[in-house]
Amino acid sequence: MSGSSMWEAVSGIIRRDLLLAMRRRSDAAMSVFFLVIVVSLFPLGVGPEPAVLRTIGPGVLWVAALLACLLSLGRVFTADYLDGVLEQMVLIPQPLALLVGGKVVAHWVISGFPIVLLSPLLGLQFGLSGESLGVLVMSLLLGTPTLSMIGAIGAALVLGVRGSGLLVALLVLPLYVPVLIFGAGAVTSSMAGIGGEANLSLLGACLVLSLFLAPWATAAALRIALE
Amino acid sequence: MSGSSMWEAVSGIIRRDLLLAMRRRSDAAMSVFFLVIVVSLFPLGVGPEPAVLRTIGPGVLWVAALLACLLSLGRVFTADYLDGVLEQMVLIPQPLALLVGGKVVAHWVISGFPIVLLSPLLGLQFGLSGESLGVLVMSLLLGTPTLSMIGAIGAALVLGVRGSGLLVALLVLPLYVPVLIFGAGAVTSSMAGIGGEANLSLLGACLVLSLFLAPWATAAALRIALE
Amino acid sequence: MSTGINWLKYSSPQAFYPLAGHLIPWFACVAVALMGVGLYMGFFVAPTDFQQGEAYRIIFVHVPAAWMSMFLYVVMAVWAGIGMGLNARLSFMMAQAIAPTGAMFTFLALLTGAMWGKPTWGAWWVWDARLTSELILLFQYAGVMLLRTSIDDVRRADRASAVFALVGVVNVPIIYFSVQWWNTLHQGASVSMATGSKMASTMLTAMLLMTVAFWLYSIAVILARVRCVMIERESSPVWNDEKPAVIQETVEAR
Amino acid sequence: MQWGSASEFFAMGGYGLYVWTSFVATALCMVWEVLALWRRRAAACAEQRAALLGGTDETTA
Amino acid sequence: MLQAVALRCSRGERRLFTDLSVKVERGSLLAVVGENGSGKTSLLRIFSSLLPPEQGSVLWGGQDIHQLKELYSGQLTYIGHLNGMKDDLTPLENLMSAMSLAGEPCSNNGAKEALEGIGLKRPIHHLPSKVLSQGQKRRVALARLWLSTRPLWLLDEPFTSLDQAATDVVTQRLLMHLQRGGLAVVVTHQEVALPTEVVQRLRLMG
Amino acid sequence: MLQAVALRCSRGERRLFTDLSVKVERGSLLAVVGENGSGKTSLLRIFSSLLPPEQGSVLWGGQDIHQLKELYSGQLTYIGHLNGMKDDLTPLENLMSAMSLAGEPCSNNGAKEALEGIGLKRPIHHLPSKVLSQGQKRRVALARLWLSTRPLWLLDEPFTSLDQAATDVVTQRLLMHLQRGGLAVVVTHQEVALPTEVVQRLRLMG
Ligand code: HEM
Ligand SMILES: Nc1ncnc2c1ncn2[C@@H]1O[C@H](COP(=O)(O)OP(=O)(O)OP(=O)(O)O)[C@@H](O)[C@H]1O
Ligand SMILES: Nc1ncnc2c1ncn2[C@@H]1O[C@H](COP(=O)(O)OP(=O)(O)OP(=O)(O)O)[C@@H](O)[C@H]1O
Ligand SMILES: [Mg+2]
Ligand SMILES: [Mg+2]
Repeated sequence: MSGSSMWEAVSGIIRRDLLLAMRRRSDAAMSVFFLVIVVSLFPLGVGPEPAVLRTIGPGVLWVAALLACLLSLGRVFTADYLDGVLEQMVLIPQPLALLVGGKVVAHWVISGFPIVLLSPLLGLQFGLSGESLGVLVMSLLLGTPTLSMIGAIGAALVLGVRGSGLLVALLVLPLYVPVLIFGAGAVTSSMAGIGGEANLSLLGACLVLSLFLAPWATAAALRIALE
Repeated sequence: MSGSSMWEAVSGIIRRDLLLAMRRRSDAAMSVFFLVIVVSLFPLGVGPEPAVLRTIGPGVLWVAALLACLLSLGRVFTADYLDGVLEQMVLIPQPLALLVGGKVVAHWVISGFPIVLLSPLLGLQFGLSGESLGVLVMSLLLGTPTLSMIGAIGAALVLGVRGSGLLVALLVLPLYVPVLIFGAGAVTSSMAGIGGEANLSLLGACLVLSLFLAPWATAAALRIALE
Repeated sequence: MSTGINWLKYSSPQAFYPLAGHLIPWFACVAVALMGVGLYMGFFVAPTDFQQGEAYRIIFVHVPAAWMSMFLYVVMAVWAGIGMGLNARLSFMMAQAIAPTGAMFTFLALLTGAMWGKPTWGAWWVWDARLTSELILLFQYAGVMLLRTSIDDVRRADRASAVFALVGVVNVPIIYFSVQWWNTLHQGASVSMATGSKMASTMLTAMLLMTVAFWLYSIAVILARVRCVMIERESSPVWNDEKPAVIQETVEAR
Repeated sequence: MQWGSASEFFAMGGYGLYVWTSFVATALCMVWEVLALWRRRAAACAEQRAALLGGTDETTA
Repeated sequence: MLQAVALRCSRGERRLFTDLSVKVERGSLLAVVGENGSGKTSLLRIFSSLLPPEQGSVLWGGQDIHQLKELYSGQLTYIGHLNGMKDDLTPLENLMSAMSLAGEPCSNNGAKEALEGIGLKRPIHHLPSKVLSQGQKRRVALARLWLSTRPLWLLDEPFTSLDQAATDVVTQRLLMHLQRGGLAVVVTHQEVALPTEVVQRLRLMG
Repeated sequence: MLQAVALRCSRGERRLFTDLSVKVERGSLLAVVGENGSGKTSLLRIFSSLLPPEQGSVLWGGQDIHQLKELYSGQLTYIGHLNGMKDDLTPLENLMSAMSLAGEPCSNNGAKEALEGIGLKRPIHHLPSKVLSQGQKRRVALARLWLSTRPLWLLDEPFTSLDQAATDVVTQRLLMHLQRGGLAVVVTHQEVALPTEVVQRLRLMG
């Protein structure tokens, strides 16, 4: 019984966040657009030579995905904090870490998953070939949930702090570094013909680790923010 | 008399925003940190070959500066909007466009100027040489105020709109493109020995244009947001 | 003054609605006819290109679409400007109606360009100035439309997206001239007033026919959309000349 | 007339895939736009009709 | 049932109260009054377990609430001075999602009736909440009381920006809650128009 | 002096009021009352020129305020339901920067006296505003009235979350303003304890 009402609360959170995203039909498209724009800025800055672009392609794509994730972090808790919904959430008779998990899942569905879906197209624009494209998608599929998990900790820590947009970047980016290295590394090595499996399994390990640790850390951070 | 009280109001705004930034002593350092992090992420994603890094250096630096500026846009008006200070600002008996100008100046001093100061150091890391470094600083000095100006329009347009973090990116980045092209172009052509003057003067033109147009557009957007 | 039509009369939605209704079929018919002729000339009259073979025939959709994408943006911005200046609802509605069609043509220019790029350049996409700037134009359309849907209050949405459209128009000339500032893979203008045309005249004719057809198509579609927008936005339907179907049916239902 | 046969016409000198994708995509976009407009108009009319009827209901009730 | 034992609370340098003990029985209401800044909101947040007290403890049915944790959260409905609703959702959606999160899911009709109970008419149920007036927003937050089956209500200035009609209707609702054996702690600057035998007043001295 | 002529205001689908005309003379106060959502705040925003009316116009000394523009802004002090202060600045800094932006710069001592006038003691002057209680924040916003030399005051529910002492002191301040020939428009759900001859009531019917 307690299990079912737990599930009830978590799915309630996910549903509400998705509903909110649907309310602005544009919201889900947003991080995708951002990704596309950032990715297109690079050739503008760097110049149009295909060889150079092919070399930096995986790195640029991964950095852009990471930044898109970072930019959307503001959405995870800030609004809830300001309008008092977070207060109510902490008072829900369910373990807070679980509810946090629900919020992160919703965040990923809205801003991480569309990025994964779009990435092959962008990879094509940078001249990646078939197999590398597969590795790119796979690496993002494993990596973006990790980014959301880690990001949530940062977002919770900076609640109610001024200039938090940049502060959260500062807190979170160092933690993102391993994910970036493994993710871009997987694609690069598959382009070099070495195959990306090693890096991909490291990414998987990151994901599992963050699944176990992040919700608790986030829950603790939220309680502190509300005291 | 009216002129002096005009100046009084504008400088009042600038002073208050700087005071606020000082109150969080970390705030001013923030965009610089962001710049440093993004710039250091690239070698991690792209790989450490000096030749490649040198080619992409100006582009990466400029894109990073642009993103830092973008990320800090949230600070320009949102807080003022939520706590009602903006309402009061619109009711100040001075032309709104001027007051907006004041806010943008403050924003630039806090988040644009530190970037300009730091850029030579980062340029050095990418292996830029003496003259190119000068052009880099010059291009950022001309370019970042333009970025702040344009950004203010976007920030004003999305006030009170959900998902505004990414929406503002979507609105503003296309408008940033010319600045990026001219800015990165100036550095690249000075590296190629052509000299960056042509691009720098185009940047200057952009600055002048935005100085004349942006405050009015922003003021209009603010009035619309408050209706 | 006494002769001719009083054009000001049509600046109110009530008067414009029936006028648009009368015009749509004409534009649509002429557009379809010209498209037919243009396609015939394009596929059966115009000769094979000696360099690119048959692939060049993509030009008959690519170039008209690319031109329309830029042209429509400017037109949208002009309507937005009129709306801001005169505070005229109709102008805002026109701007709102133009954006989706403009975005569609931008998308088509990108798509057909990619289709052309693969056989001629060997790549679907290169980051050349013309291509990138067309992509940027797509983002600007997206920005205008997303800004509008993100704001609930219609009045505010109108004015906010108008401000953005106006600011963005600064970018159009930059997009257009970027080819010259950046030596580039994509070809520059081969149709220009000064030098005349370098193309075979039948090709050119077909292309121009298609352009005019696309243009008329856009007008028809935009007028139809503006009528939809009017129905959606006016809470009390007070059309004078022609009673829209809605009201007639309603009256019958009672 | 440069086409010997229908198949030659569809092959487009080996570029058939590219050429026809472009033209078909354009046609589809236009048709789709017109259909979408049609539906939008129907929806808008239905909505307004409902509003009109509903509105009179309320005032008479 | 709800008991505060020797509570102490300081914020920053300031000691707000020490050695505060109070007991709220079933069917009675504790009205917390006092000057601005005297610590009323802080006390309410201690009661709600959002803020841990510096010293002392809060007991619910004789047990410390910090041991009860989620069990205690399942007993209370807290409405702070923030309304806790999303600007982009409609009042109906806001109310329903708040209830289902709190573990008391309600039907569409139930929510509508609650909103009507507090005087929000049908057309308003479907507007985005951000266009509502100050008082209407507050009403949406308070509509939760119409659906709550929890015994303990903690309300921080519930009557802010309400008009007279809404104030009356909320007072009636409070009375009904008490009559059914509920408890309430209400922070307010206005008089609560309830029979004196059910109201216990606690005055905080800044 | 302040005159509304045949104002009409609609929000979304709803017509809030039409053909509203009212005149506020020097030395008198217009108390706007009405149910939640009846359009009081909207009316006040029209008076402040933040919201353009759908029809009709507002005249100040006989001239349309949309022609006067900044000249009109220079005549009024508007305090909305948002406090318009920065959480990170102290009450003192908030007050001083608000005054200097409004074009009525004040000295450090002046600001301190204003804050004390509304009952905020010295130690509080130097806390960051975000730690203040609800009522204390409202007081900081209202402290502007102690420094304002503008003839027209527009106040939206000024007494929200104030305790009795603060309410009284603000009312006294209002009376003084009227006696000096000022005008005020006040939206409120409470009675304003002022002599009836200076108060004109306007009831909006939702
Ligand atoms: C995604 C890829 C492409 C995009 C976004 C694109 C975009 C554009 C645009 C915006 C124009 C109109 C510019 C003007 O009038 O000066 C244009 C014209 C043109 N494009 Fe493309 N294009 C693409 C690919 C190609 C390719 C691959 C070719 C041929 C190899 C091509 C050939 C042409 C030609 C011949 C014109 C007409 C130029 C003129 O006569 O002015 N385009 N394109
Ligand atoms: N860091 C701090 N330093 C000093 N005082 C603080 C600090 N944080 C909070 N306070 C004080 O604690 C008190 C908080 O009180 P609280 O919000 O509980 O008041 P309240 O009784 O609800 O008042 P109101 O009627 O205005 O809502 C305020 O007086 C505030 O000034
Ligand atoms: N887009 C909209 N569609 C329908 N109604 C709207 C819209 N925007 C605002 N409203 C209505 O307009 C009214 C706004 O009223 P306003 O804020 O002026 O009320 P008020 O008299 O100040 O109320 P309160 O006493 O609650 O502060 C509300 O009834 C609100 O529901
Ligand atoms: Mg309080
Ligand atoms: Mg109000």
